[in-house]
Amino acid sequence: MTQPIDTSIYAAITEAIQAEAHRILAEGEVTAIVGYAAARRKGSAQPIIITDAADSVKLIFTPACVNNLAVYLTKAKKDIPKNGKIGIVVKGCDLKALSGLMGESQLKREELYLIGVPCAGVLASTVCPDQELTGDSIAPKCTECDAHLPTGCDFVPAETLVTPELERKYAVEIARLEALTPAERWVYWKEQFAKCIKCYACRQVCPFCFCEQCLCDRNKPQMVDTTPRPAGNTAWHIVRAMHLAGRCAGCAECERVCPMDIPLNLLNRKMAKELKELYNHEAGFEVLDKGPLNMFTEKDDQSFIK
Amino acid sequence: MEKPLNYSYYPGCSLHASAGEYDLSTRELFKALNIQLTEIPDWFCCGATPAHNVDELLSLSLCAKNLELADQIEGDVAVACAACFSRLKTAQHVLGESAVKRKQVEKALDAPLKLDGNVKHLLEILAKDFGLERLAAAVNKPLTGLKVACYYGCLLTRPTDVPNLDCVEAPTIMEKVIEAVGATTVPWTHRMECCGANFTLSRPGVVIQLTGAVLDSAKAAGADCIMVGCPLCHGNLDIRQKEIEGVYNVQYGLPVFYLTQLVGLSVGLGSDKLGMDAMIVNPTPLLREKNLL
Amino acid sequence: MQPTKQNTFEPKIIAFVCTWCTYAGADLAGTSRMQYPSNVRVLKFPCTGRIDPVFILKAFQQGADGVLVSGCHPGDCHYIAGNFHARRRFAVFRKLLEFVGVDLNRLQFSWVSAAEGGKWVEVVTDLTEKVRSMGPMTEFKELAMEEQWSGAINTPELQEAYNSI
Amino acid sequence: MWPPKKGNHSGLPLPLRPHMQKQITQQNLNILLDSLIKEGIRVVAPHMNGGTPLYEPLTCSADMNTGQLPRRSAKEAFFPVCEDIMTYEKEGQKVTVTDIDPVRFPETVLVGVRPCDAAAIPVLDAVFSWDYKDEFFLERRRKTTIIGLACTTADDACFCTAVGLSPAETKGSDLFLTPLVGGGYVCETYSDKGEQLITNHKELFSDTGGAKTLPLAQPETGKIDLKKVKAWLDEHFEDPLWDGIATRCVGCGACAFVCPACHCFDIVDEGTEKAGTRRKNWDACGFWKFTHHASGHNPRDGQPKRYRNRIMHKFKYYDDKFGQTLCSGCGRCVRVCPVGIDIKAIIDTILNSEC
Amino acid sequence: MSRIGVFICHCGENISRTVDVERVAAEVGKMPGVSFSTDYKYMCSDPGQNLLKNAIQEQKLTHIVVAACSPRMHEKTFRKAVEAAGLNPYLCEMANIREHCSWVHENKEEATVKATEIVGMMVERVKKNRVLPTITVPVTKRSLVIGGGIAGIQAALDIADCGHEVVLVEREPSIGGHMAQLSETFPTLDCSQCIMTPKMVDVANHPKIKLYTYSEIELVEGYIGNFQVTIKKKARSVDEDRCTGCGVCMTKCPQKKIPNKFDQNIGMRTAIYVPFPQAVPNTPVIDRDNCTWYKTGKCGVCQKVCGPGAVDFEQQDQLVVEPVGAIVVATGFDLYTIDEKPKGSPIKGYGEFGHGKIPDVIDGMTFERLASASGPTGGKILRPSDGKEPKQIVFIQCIGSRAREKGISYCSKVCCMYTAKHTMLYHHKVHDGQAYVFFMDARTPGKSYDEFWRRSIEEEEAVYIRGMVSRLYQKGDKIVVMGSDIAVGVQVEIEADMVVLATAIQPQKGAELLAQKLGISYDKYNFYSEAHAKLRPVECATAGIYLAGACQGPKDIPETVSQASAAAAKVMTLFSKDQLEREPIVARVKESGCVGCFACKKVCAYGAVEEKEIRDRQGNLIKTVAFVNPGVCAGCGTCQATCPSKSVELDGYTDEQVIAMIEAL
Repeated sequence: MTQPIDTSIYAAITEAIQAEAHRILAEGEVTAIVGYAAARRKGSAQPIIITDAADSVKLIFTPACVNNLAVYLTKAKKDIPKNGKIGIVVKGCDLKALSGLMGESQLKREELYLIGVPCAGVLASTVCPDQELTGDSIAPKCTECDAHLPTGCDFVPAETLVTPELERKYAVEIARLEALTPAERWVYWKEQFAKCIKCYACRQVCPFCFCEQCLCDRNKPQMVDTTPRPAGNTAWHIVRAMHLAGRCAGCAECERVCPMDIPLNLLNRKMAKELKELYNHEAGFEVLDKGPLNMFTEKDDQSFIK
Repeated sequence: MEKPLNYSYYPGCSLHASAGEYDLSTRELFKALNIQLTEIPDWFCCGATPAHNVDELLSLSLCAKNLELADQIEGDVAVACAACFSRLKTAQHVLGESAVKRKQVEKALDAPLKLDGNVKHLLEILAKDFGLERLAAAVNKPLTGLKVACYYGCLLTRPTDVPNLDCVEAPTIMEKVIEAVGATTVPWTHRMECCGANFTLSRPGVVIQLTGAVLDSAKAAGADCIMVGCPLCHGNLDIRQKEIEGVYNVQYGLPVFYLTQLVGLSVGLGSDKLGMDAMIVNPTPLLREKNLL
Repeated sequence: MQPTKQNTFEPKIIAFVCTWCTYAGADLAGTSRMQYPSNVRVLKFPCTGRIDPVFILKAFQQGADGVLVSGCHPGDCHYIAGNFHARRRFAVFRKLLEFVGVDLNRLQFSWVSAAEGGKWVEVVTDLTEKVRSMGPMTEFKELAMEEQWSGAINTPELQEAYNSI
Repeated sequence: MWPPKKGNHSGLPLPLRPHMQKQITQQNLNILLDSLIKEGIRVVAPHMNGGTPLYEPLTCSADMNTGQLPRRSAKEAFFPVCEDIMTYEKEGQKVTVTDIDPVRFPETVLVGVRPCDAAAIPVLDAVFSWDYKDEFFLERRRKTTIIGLACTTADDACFCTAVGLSPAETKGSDLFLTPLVGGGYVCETYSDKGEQLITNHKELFSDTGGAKTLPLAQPETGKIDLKKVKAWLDEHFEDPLWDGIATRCVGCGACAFVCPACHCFDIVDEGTEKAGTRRKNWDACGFWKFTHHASGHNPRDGQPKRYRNRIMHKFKYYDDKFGQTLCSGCGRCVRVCPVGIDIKAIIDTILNSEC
Repeated sequence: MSRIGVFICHCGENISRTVDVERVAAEVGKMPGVSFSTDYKYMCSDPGQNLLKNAIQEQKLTHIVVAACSPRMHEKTFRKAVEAAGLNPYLCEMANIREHCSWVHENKEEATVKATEIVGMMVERVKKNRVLPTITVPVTKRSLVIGGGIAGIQAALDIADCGHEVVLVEREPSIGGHMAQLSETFPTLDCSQCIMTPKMVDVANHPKIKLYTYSEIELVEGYIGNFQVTIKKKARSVDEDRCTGCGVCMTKCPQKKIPNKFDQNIGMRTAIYVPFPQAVPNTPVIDRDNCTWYKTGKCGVCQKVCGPGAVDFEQQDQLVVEPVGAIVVATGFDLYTIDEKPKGSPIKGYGEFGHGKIPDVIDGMTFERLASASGPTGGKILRPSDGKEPKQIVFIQCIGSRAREKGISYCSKVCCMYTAKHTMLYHHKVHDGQAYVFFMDARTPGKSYDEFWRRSIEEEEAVYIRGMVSRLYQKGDKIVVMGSDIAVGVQVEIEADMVVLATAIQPQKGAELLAQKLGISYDKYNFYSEAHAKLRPVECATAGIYLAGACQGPKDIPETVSQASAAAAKVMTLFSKDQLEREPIVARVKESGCVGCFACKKVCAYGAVEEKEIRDRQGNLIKTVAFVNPGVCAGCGTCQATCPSKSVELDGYTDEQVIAMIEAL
């Protein structure tokens, strides 16, 4: 059943973002702002980097503002001129990624001006950008969102959100897969990974894939086969999920951008679920000194070890 | 106007039986303080003192199920009985520590555990959540001149790391609460000693000896009365008092109050709303003497 | 040995072990002349902390039917805490493998100290026998043979598949 | 020889004007495909893989689903995502190398190919049969019959009309289907292969009875002046525009991989010390690694330079070399770009800028 | 192209009995890259090693695989032989076909196949081996000793006696530590000061020892062999060079009622003071918090009476930098203070014992001062409350120790013995008194220890009650001790005149702050952690730093002295060479790939990973990357498995080597 989701406040948020962006650019508090702007196709939005206060009117926030802009701040991806503070528009999920990046010494809080967005959800990658936001058209990650309202930002529009309780799509799907036999799960993932063409969109949009040289691009030694064959694809996605375990902030960009519709975030959610159960770790707004896989306690579970 | 506090209320079996006045005074006091108590629907026995000695899984499961029931109601779990409090806290502690036991209990209950709720003794609610300042402000009839021996017994603070109510061996929370409503407390030696608890039925001799030492100590310290937060302690100190006086040929005449009775008195509740008539050692002469009735 | 042996499946077991405890434990099994199946191939590392999950993946891809990772007991690590880090890493990695459909009966973790020659024999024997009863690990091997449809060429098998339609 | 002669480089017959016009019902088309499958011919058609439309070999004609534009283009029928080109084996001191024999490529009928996909294939012929004749491509090309299908719907990412094609473009098709009102198709042949197919199964075809074809799709974009675009590109290798556009680009290969015309590939050896395979797989100019030299130097050291190459190659370099544009307006790159980069919008910007 | 030589050892018959070595040699000879393959009866014998050396030269071999016993047995042997033949020793690998093959399999066919595969793996591995030069680190042959108690003194004297300079740093105005506070020592009842003060004087007079008292460690930089230590000399207000130690200033100081910490605050001292008469150096310190001059700007009596003019009210704290090659940490212990809960610590107090409220409930160290001839009572046991001699005294052991509920689960090790000593001292001084001891069990492992403990019961009439005390309370001038006697199964109450609590040994307050400066690890109680509980008990995991005494865990005097000498021996071993050589199995960072997430740093147990800034020629910061200090790295490789981009690599165990081995299977 289609459950409508109230996004009426997005217009007010857009105005507030524009005003704040204008102020901080005009007052020289930041040198650039990473935000969203409308794009050519109807209802669509795209990332934009503005440096001129006059361009603040271009900034928007709509259910089509799907990107996690944190990716533009990591060094391997983009070089936004680093001669001052940078403003960035962040949803709660994006802010978790920023917190993770700060914990991994990739960013410094004092170099950022965070414009937080109260967000009721954004659209799924499978629907056209001009659709209404509903319980069906919403991005799966938003059904499990616990961070509708970012905190600890420099600026957050004072809007009140109404967020309906939705069926947790990943939890449901993970439970379904967990109930299968290993052989059945293998068949499922084999079909999914077979579609992969190694375009690496999943890697390139991931805020945490900030390595200058990806392990999977190396050939001395060749840890992972680079060709887009089922074997290499499977290895790539396993390694990717493992490298993100304990780091992934759950923005689900990998899954959103996959041109082959591989449910990549399922792997990340599964890892998050395990880390929660094993070590009570959850990605949040807090900047952690050490991720769950960079630390240990003597009492950690070892029931699987003989 | 402050937001009213909400709790799910776990009275426990005693409060529905021998300690009816504790239940009554708790409900009345919280009503007077505008603290919302919602009795947990369909709650049942926590297993009390026998279960964990016989079958640990059963005792954990009973508590876990009660906590699951409590989860339906918004707010932390308020517990009056020190034994119930101890059992619920112990279950949370044990299940929190052991994944194996958690799995066993989950299997027994056939449901995922909900252990996150805070279990709080009434003392904690009064002293910390409601706050001593607000409590003092709510007093209509300060208990001035009443010398109270606060009796903790064994279970309220022990063992280490489980109830986390206060310092394990040298707590002060009872004193703080009762001093906040105007009473005077006496320093005494036996406030943490055992009263004999439910040996009262099987080995009354032990109870007479142990409870006698507690009463002795309170009397020696110059107390007018004893305040408790546990129906078992209350039973021994109050019901057995006459018998002990006979055995040792002494006179104590120490009324034994539940903390909610004394605090209730101070906020102006009448003795009918506090179940004073259910007490064996008649408190009326003392309360008259102190102009509290 | 029995001549029937060549007809039965002999699993390939790869063991990733730390040099200070498990490797020494395996040495002790040797000096004590204990006997165990010859299926295991040992790769020595300074510490379980050095063992990358990718190695396990690679081992399966290269045809291992079972993988063993073994190091020092908690608290015994020659490098203070390498095994503690490894413990977390593999606790998570095995869950991932399980989720993508690898039967975890093929992946064993153990603590074997330098004094536990007997335990080494037990762990290796148990894993070998368990994997033997499970049969070959076909998943990764089959995967290695597969192509995207567009890269496939006519093979007798493919032709047969078409014929059977 | 430089510069190469423009025009046909594949050695294959040029597309002809319609030679034969017939009609086929949906049912008969299915019978045709099923019988081809039975003959051992690989029939590749749009098909729903889970929720994802892809060109894939069919095991049964009923699996064909032409409702949506497949996510990947039809180029992979000739230019696979990944293919083996040779294998090696070492034993003792001896090394044995075995080439893949293109004779083993299967006979294929590619059906339900959209005009934008089909039209890109002759464009690719040029590059794969230029100075080096890529037998892997050409042999697959020879062994494949392409049945095009006119579009009756389009979305706002489609822009075939902008690059001079149309929803009824027959370029590249051996046989072209146009849907009829009430079902069935008009079939037109554009090559001997197409004609052969009809001849071999003539019982399934009937003469055109003047049935009405469905109205064709109407992409919202008008034709653009590709000459003007090229003229601008000729002069603007260095231009601030590149920085502006490509700061957003995150450097993945999604656009190139879904593109019907992009054809860059990489060759890698995979295997062990003892045995292995040399493989050819898709590559993309958006990747940082694409131009990364062994020395560590990278001439295209920023995403703007890499993205510029994409535009230049499509609208200038390929034109310079082969007289054709390397874009058929399918709009796939617009749809899949993670960061909403829109090639049509970029062309518009170029056209609107002062030359 | 590699030219690999493979040598298959028969090990007499140990290998050849179950492995067909000729067949292995033949099979291996066919492997790509192998240019020489042979078998020999005893590879480790001289002729065997010569065979290896000759083959390297004659066959121009580039890499070597010796298939024989466990590398744990002979890897060093063969690497040496290879080095002698002119190859880098790390181009030689051993294939273990004895312990892992011939000895554990009976079937010759199976064992032969397995042996061939094991050798094959090592052949592939060795191809990827790189030339690894031995790592050398220069060594500054000076040592720092932190802490001037018996541990620090012993270590300093041992090192200095060996001819190496020692910098000894002590926080208090005098060296001596806790041992100087003790009255007598078990198990011989020697006077503690009698055996301690000569050593203190030795330190003061030793030409190789540079003593900094009233000083603290400010900063430690560098690594093994090359530390730079910044020491803060706190202002003493007395010029050490001018002061003659005459003590006139102290006799004239008008502030005489300041509790003396050295006497556990039951004795008094002046504002300008030495903590005890035998202090080393015998130079007073002005306690600025209590000095009238510093409080009011008036007085200055000490300055006026000082003949040499040593008193200097203007003196400032000074920072001194000392280069050293090794550090001995000997910071000792503190006693558990039962009436207060240290801030931020999980350790809880004993409110129920009334310590701090009931004046005659004291701790063991206070009893030491009461019993000490040079203490505030001149060695008489007197109650702090009224100065009366206690006739009934109760000692309670395990206060804080082995009390999980209080947050400490360890045994303090010395309390059983010192309580036994206390009962004796008490009995010697109060002949008609009765001592009771509440104890859990008596732990007396040590030479002559149990005899000593028995003596306290059998000859000195102490009554030992097995059981713990629940509560103490004042009743009149008595202290009621409520306890249980679990041997008899009864509750007991004793009305005592004095109660002595054997409080637990804890690390010095702020021990963790020093550890953080040093980069050494510590346990949850803040005791410093040794590198290996059994085999490296005096070394820290951080190379070049050694532990002595109770800072590592509770210890008695003999054990402390032993460990101090052991630490000194370790330092001297380090100083025995001009350059420190170590196996080059260390991690290296490939800076081009490193993105500076410092996951490696987070998992490194040795603190070997540092942050390094990469700058361009103009000096602009390009990026910050990890740097592994080869002097500190222990070579576990946890960093490499953790590094997402594999930009840190452990030499000798590179991914290339590992993958080559896996692919060889």
